[in-house]
Amino acid sequence: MLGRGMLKGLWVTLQHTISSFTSGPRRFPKRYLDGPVPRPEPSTQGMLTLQYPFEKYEMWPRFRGVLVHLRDPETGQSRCTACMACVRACPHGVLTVTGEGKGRERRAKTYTYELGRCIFCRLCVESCRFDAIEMGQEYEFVSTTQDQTLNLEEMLALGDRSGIKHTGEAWGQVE
Amino acid sequence: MGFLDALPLTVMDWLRGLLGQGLPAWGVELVVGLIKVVLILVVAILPVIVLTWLERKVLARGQDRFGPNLAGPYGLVVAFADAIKILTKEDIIPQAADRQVFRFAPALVLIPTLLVFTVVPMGRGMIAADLNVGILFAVAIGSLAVIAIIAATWSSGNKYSLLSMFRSVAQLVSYELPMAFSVLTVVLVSGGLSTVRIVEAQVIPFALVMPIAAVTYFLASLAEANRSPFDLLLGESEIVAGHNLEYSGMRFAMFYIGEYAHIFVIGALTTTLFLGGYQGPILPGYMWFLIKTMAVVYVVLWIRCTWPRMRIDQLLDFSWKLLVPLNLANLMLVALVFKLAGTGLLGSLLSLVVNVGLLVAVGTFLVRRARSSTSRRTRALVLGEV
Amino acid sequence: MSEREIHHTLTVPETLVPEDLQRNALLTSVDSVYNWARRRSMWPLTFGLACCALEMIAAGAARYDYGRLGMDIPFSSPRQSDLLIISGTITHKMAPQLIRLWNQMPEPKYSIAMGACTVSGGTFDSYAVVQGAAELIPVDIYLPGCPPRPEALIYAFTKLHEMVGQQSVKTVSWYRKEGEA
Amino acid sequence: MAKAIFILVSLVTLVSAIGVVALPKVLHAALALVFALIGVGALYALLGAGYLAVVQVMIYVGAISVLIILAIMVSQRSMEDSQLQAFVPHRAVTAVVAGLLFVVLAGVSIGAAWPVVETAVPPDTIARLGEAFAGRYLLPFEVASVVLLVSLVGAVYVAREP
Repeated sequence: MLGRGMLKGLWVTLQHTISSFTSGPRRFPKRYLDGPVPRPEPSTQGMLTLQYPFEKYEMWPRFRGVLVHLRDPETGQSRCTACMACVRACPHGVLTVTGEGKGRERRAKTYTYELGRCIFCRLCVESCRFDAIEMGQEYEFVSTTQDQTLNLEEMLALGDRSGIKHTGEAWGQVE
Repeated sequence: MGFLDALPLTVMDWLRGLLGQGLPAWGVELVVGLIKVVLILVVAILPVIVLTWLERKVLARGQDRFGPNLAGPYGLVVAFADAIKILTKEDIIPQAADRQVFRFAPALVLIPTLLVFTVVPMGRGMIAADLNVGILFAVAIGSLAVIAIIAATWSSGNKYSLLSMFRSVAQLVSYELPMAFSVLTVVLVSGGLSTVRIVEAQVIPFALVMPIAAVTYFLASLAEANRSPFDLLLGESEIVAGHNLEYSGMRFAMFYIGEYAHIFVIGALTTTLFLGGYQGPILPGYMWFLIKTMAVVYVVLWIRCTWPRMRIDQLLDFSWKLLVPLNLANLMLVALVFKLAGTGLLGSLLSLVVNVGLLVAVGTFLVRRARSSTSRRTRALVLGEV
Repeated sequence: MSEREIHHTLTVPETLVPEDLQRNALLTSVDSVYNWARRRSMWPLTFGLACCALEMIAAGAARYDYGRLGMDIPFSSPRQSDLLIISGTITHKMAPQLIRLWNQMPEPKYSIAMGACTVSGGTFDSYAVVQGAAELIPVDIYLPGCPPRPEALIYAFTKLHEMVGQQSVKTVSWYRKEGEA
Repeated sequence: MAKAIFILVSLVTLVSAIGVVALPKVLHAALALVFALIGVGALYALLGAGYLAVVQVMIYVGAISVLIILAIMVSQRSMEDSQLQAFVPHRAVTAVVAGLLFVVLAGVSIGAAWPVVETAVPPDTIARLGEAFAGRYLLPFEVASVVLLVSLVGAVYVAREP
């Protein structure tokens, strides 16, 4: 009956109202957690709101955040050799790279990454043969201007912050 | 207890005595009247501050969210943030608008709601004007709200707000009738139109004596306040936002305040008519009034949190084909019961039995008719088949 | 951050006033109260155009809940909104409606361009798509991502709140009479 | 005190009543009518006829005015501002008839004695009214309801789909 369905609906919302006070990953008195919050099970009952600016989920390893440069543990610099593979792979021309030096000594002089157009498709990372770039864990980027470009230093700093290690595979194939 | 119960009255008498020393009699009446007016304004506006917060919190909790919790502890002062922001917003008058009426309409919205408070007994002896036509006054004033809506929508010069006005008028005219019938049942039993008399007549709250009338009154007043599930004139998905579509800034704030004050009025009148008003053990009368009113208000918000919006034909069907006949039958049966058995305990018990019996009979009839019906809509509505 | 600190930063408005006005205590408090009110009651007009709209809706739902910021009254009328969230690809077909909605909003108003398509046209470098919302309306906050996470949208709100906190009643344009500078 | 209220209310009523006939926009006139009717209700209340006042507001303002406004809105072209036309012959006829009516009404109201009843208004007016309707005036009351029923049936018949 129509009436029965409506009363049932009222019962459901009442249950949710009560359970939002009594159960859930974060109970009522404890409001904020320190450090990254583990993602709750999908079946979790009760209040599960993440109070974002004060609590953050830990991102899963394959999360595609902004593109970062990884620092070579030996030289402390980026491994990018300005081979332009990522530039060619990018569907939208987000990356601009200039290089300097010849042969083995060739390194990226500038590496700009236009964030506002990037669709996080990871094609650049797939194409990189030197394991120089990786999708990071950062997603908190806003700006008040339309062009948001990151340069090499910023991307290196982001890579440091994200704590991603080299896989080492691609680097080994260079020789 | 008795002291606490009569505390506001004692204060008022003391004030009256104090004024009587320096002022002539009419001056005292004038000052006391002004104090009453201010008190009514406070009683009508103060809940708005609480209700804006409460509605958002109740909605949020029903959906496992926190709701506003950054403005002050538990988001308690969010209403002040709303108020300051909305006061400092730009005030837009559309070019197609009828300027005089457009400016005038928001003022009209609040008046009926505030006027109703004059006949609501908020405690033992605490009523601004104990009219001998009290409850009829409340119903009549409630029907005035539609004038403000008409003025606001027409003057906006917007086709969507005009559509919302048509819906609103259809709704108000349809729900006036079941509302009047349910109020009539109460008047019949209590033997008077005065709100104080109605409250005093409720040894057992009328909600337990005549549940049909109580539920009808509650639903009809929801429709009259344009609250969910009867908030057709808002209809965000079809007609943008209803009667206040073109209003911004302070003028919109008047609609906003009016809406929440109206919710409080629903609570206050339902309490007065069916829940025994200020009557109750231990606590003073005004506390009981407040507790019962807030309970009804919570139910209003709870319904908002749960039920989907009804369609316009369902809305009118519900009123004309179910509520009106049901309440007509209820009125007659209750009149018969109380004529035969008196208004004592026996009469109340019999009335309850008759009410429940009527409800069961109508329910069975509806279900049987729907079972034999071939209309898909009827089956879906009554039997819940999809 | 401890709970006390958080509540302090959230409830006590910052005093972001120019140096020469710092002695004027009244103006300071007026400004801070005004900015606090606008930050804590910023009603959004959700203008969902494409896939980013889903993330915007998710940000309003139970898991992320931007209602915590006092934004949980999404009025569907632009007349009552403060913040226009443009989420998704703006096609040229939809551009007039966007401009119209923006013009209908009363001052003070803000806008967030959410997602790569809205920031710069994104992947759709074509004749049918507006290359960035900035071609049509003034955008306050650009939020890249394809689509951005709901947390990122709330991060954009907090940045917008910072921006709002730096404004003063004295310098805002909409309180001047017409003709004044 | 009561006199001041009376003067205020009657002033509002009169101004609204003039507005009903004088305002150029139809809806403005309708809104003015609402205020005139509310003012009349307030006058009833001042006379001690609370029940009549409330019924006046409920029926005339809550129902009839709303119906009038709805009818205005649904009917075509009436939402537009009507420009006052130049002199036309039937206006002259109307003016003569209205003037005659005014003279008659003025004569009656000046000539009437306006007797003031000294007795106070009884407190149980509603009960008396109810008893009168259910007792002495039962037949006229029921006949009036028959008229309403007939018009209701007629309206349904007219509005019915063929």
